[in-house]
Amino acid sequence: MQKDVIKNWLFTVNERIQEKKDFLSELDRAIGDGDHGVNMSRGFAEAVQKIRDNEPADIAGLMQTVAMTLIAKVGGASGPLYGTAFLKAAAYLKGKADVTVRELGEAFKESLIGIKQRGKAELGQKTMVDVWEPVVEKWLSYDGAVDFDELRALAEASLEKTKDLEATKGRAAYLGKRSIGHLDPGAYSSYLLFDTLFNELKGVKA
Amino acid sequence: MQKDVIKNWLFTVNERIQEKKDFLSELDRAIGDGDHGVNMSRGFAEAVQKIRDNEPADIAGLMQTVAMTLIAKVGGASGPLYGTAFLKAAAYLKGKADVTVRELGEAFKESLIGIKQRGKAELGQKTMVDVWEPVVEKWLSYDGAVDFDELRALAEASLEKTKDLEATKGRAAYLGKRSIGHLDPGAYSSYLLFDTLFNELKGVKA
Amino acid sequence: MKKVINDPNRVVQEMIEGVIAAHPDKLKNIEGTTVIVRKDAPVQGKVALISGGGSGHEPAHGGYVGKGMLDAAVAGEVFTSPTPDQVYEGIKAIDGGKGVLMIIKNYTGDVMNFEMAADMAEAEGIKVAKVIVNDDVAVENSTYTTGRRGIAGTVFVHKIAGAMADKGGTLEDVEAVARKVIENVKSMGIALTPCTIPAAGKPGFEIGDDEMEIGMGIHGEPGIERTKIKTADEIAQLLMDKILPELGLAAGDKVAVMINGLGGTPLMELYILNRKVAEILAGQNVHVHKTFVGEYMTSLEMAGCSVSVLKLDDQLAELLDAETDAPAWK
Amino acid sequence: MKKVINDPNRVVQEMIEGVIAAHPDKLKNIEGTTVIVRKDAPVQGKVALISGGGSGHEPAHGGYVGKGMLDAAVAGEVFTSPTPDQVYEGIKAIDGGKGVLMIIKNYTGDVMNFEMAADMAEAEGIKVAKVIVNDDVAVENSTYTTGRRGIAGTVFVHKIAGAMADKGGTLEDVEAVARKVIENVKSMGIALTPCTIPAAGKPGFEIGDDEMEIGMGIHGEPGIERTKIKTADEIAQLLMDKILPELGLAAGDKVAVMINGLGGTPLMELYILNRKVAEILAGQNVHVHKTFVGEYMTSLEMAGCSVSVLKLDDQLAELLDAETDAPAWK
Ligand SMILES: Nc1ncnc2c1ncn2[C@@H]1O[C@H](COP(=O)(O)OP(=O)(O)O)[C@@H](O)[C@H]1O
Ligand SMILES: Nc1ncnc2c1ncn2[C@@H]1O[C@H](COP(=O)(O)OP(=O)(O)O)[C@@H](O)[C@H]1O
Ligand SMILES: [Mg+2]
Ligand SMILES: [Mg+2]
Ligand SMILES: [Mg+2]
Ligand SMILES: [Mg+2]
Repeated sequence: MQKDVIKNWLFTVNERIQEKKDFLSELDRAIGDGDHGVNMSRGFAEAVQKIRDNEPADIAGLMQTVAMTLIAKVGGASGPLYGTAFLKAAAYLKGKADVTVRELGEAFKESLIGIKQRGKAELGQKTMVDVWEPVVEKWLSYDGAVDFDELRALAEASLEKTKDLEATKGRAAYLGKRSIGHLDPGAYSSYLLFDTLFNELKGVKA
Repeated sequence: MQKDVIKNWLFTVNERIQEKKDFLSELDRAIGDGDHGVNMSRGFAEAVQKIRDNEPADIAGLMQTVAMTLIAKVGGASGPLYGTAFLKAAAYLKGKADVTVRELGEAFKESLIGIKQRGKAELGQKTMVDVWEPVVEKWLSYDGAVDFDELRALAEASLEKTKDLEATKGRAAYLGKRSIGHLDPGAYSSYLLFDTLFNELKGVKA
Repeated sequence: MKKVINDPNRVVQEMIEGVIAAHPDKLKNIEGTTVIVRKDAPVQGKVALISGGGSGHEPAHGGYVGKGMLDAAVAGEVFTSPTPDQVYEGIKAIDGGKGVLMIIKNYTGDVMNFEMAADMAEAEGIKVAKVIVNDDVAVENSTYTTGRRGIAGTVFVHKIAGAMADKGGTLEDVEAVARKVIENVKSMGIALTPCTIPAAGKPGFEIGDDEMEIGMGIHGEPGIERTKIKTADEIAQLLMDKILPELGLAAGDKVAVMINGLGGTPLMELYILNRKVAEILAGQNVHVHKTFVGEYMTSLEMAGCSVSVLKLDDQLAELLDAETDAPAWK
Repeated sequence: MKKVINDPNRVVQEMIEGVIAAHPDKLKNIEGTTVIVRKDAPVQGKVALISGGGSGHEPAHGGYVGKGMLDAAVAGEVFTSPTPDQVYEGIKAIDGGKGVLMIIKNYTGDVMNFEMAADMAEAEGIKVAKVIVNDDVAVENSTYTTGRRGIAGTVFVHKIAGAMADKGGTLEDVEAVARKVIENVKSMGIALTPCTIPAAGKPGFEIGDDEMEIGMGIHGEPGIERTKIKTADEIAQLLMDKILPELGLAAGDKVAVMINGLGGTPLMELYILNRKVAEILAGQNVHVHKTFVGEYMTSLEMAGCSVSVLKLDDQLAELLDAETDAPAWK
């Protein structure tokens, strides 16, 4: 795939996040400190602006710009986590002009590893990892063509599952059992990322 | 008059003040800090208790006990003012077993001087002086028999006059013109003192 | 009323016990009183300083007791002047033979109760002098009326007169420098919320959700005006507009500034206010020798603040900078 | 929302300007950042200390910058961890060649942002170590979870590690003594009212007029239990009942105590609380070496307080007592 696919994706992600800004904060108000929507909206608006102002040369460059902007503008927990995710992906894709779907999947595997290292979280702790891990693993499990609709459904199902979990990482962990019954805000924003990505990739040949 | 007249007076004053405690505080809330009733009730309850526990030998002793108790228990502005008033009266009456109405008037003239010195206030500044001065001056103006009913009426009229004054001494002075239209709380408690006193003295021969 | 207290009628006594428990090496309580004195009082051969007033202004006044500041602080009931017998006990406990200076805030009750205590002490042969602090420019000045109130500027009087006494000044020296501070310090404050006297259980006054009171006193006495709430910069400007003309500052003059919180206003806001105060002074080429930002003279949990500006000469600056171990001075 | 501010979105920057205006002789701001550093930074040949976190905890952390405490404090948005680039700027500005210790409160965001900054600094050849403060015993301790939060006890880490660096300790020495403080300090708090983040404009949570939250965090994170409001003595008892078993104190042991106000609670109440805390410790024959009563780690204007107890040995006591000129230490 060419740079434009990723650029379009990032622009769409930004739109979806701005749309869902209040909803994300509302989710965070229930089990965190209520700023996840504000944090994400601040970070992605700025990232897209940076890309518009000074468009990077390749996919890795786009990822790197997003990474650096999120790191510098978001703060909190989600800033370094998403920042790390994009930084790792950028590193993996560095120097590649054309990127295959498989390579993008491998890049996001690096992202997943980065998120888990940075956050010291595992599957089942009611964090964004609960969306990233099943989705990325499934993606890389395809031998041939990737079923993007299946991946979209999985992202959504993985998000839904966070509702029944008890948080043991992040701010929601202070609530203990009281965190059960609410979606994890970071899982929701991760779902948005993947949902738009797979929608975008459906139109692209591997 | 004998000691009992003054003792009865003090007991009655205490009752009237306890009755009017909330009303006095309410007056003070309008133009001061709302504690005049609390202050007076604390002071007189204690003074009467002291007299009950250890009755002084003569009128000067009664006055002295009230003075010391008010000084030690009231604080604020009214504590030292009433304390000084009773202290000066006690000093004037010292050593007198029997006291004439005229002498009592002279004693309260000393009180008035003490109040004015202590508070540096003059007539017309919306303070207790506005009751003390006209009443004591009138009292001493009688050559023969004292008309206690006339004095009672004068005490009440003097109190009423404080309503139209602008306060320039005490806490109410910070309100400036906004103090107009309210009775002065200290003038009210002074009126209570004189009203009960003249009622008591009516039954006593000069 | 939400307060961390036990019995609303015992707050003063329990607070004093807590103060002594926190600073047992420096402070002691005169038994049976609400007077806090230096642990080593009386300090022989030193002029002693006493101040005080109603409680509810913490750290004033107990927090200013220490070497180089006060020798004694007398605490009345909340917002009620202490009685003369308490002040008298304080005077007796600290007199080291060189006399005692009373630093009194200009409230009728405070002035009278301290004066009566002085009468009692003088009858015992103790030399007593007094100064009356009236730094609040919100109130019109007039000798005919009660005059201006004493507010946060009082703390500068404690500090500088205390340093002069510590240096060995006579009672006349200490009184003179205290008067000099009083002449050169002007203050004014604003309030955003009322506060609740524990024994009363309800707020002292009412104020709208979008209102502020300009020039309010530290017991909730009314000020000049009630207005819609203003920005920090506007508040700084209006307070300085009242304070500065009183000081007659010229370019090159030196001042100390106190940005005082009334209890409920966080330090963040006090610093935002200071930003503009500093800018205004810089704009007039006035040199700020030292700035104090924090809670120095409070009104329980009232939200609001006051600004004090003290014009300094070299003597005042040196005494202001002198060491003290009073717990609340920094 | 009643606050002395200008633009709710500029409170952090304006506060920092106000801090620098108040202490221009001691502190400076790294231009274009929200980092406050010692005026004389970098101090060559000294281990440097950096801390920080979200704003709204004033005087933490800028007030603890000074000789003998921190070299830099990084301020995030209100209650939001600062970003790694800001922390990185701080590290670069203070490194005097002997390495930098990061003192981080245990919040996921703080830990990750500081760690990323460390990565950046290490890539530039700066030696960076870190300690993570987790003194809040309200939260269960478990390596599997996020673990305990860092609250007011952090200030003891700043003070003692800062003194060790000032004495010439190596990065290993300073880190070791910081860890020792962390192992020996336990804290817990209660809240009576919420607070309002300026940019949010409304209170962070709701609580009944007669309720208190036991074990609440300094950003309004929920605690152990919401109950009817208790007396000061009951609050002291329940906090100490959680804190003391964690310290394993024996008769004759020595501690430092911090009675910390969250912003809206007046000093009077903190002293009343201290009265009981001191009594409980005396009852166990524990010696209180020093007591700190005041606002050290706040939550904007939240009413409430926390108690921290630090078990001392001779080394910690000596470092705690060492001089510092940090504006907020006393
Ligand atoms: N240790 C962690 N590992 C992975 N994800 C985490 C971790 N901690 C928090 N998160 C994610 O971050 C989200 C919260 O982000 P945000 O609200 O922006 O930051 P903060 O919690 O600092 O306010 C959570 O919903 C969760 O998905
Ligand atoms: N300077 C003064 N001279 C005479 N009376 C005064 C003076 N100042 C105050 N008062 C009297 O004291 C009364 C208030 O007493 P109180 O409320 O007990 O004390 P405080 O004003 O200290 O709260 C006033 O109503 C007034 O009559
Ligand atoms: Mg959040
Ligand atoms: Mg009154
Ligand atoms: Mg009063
Ligand atoms: Mg946050």
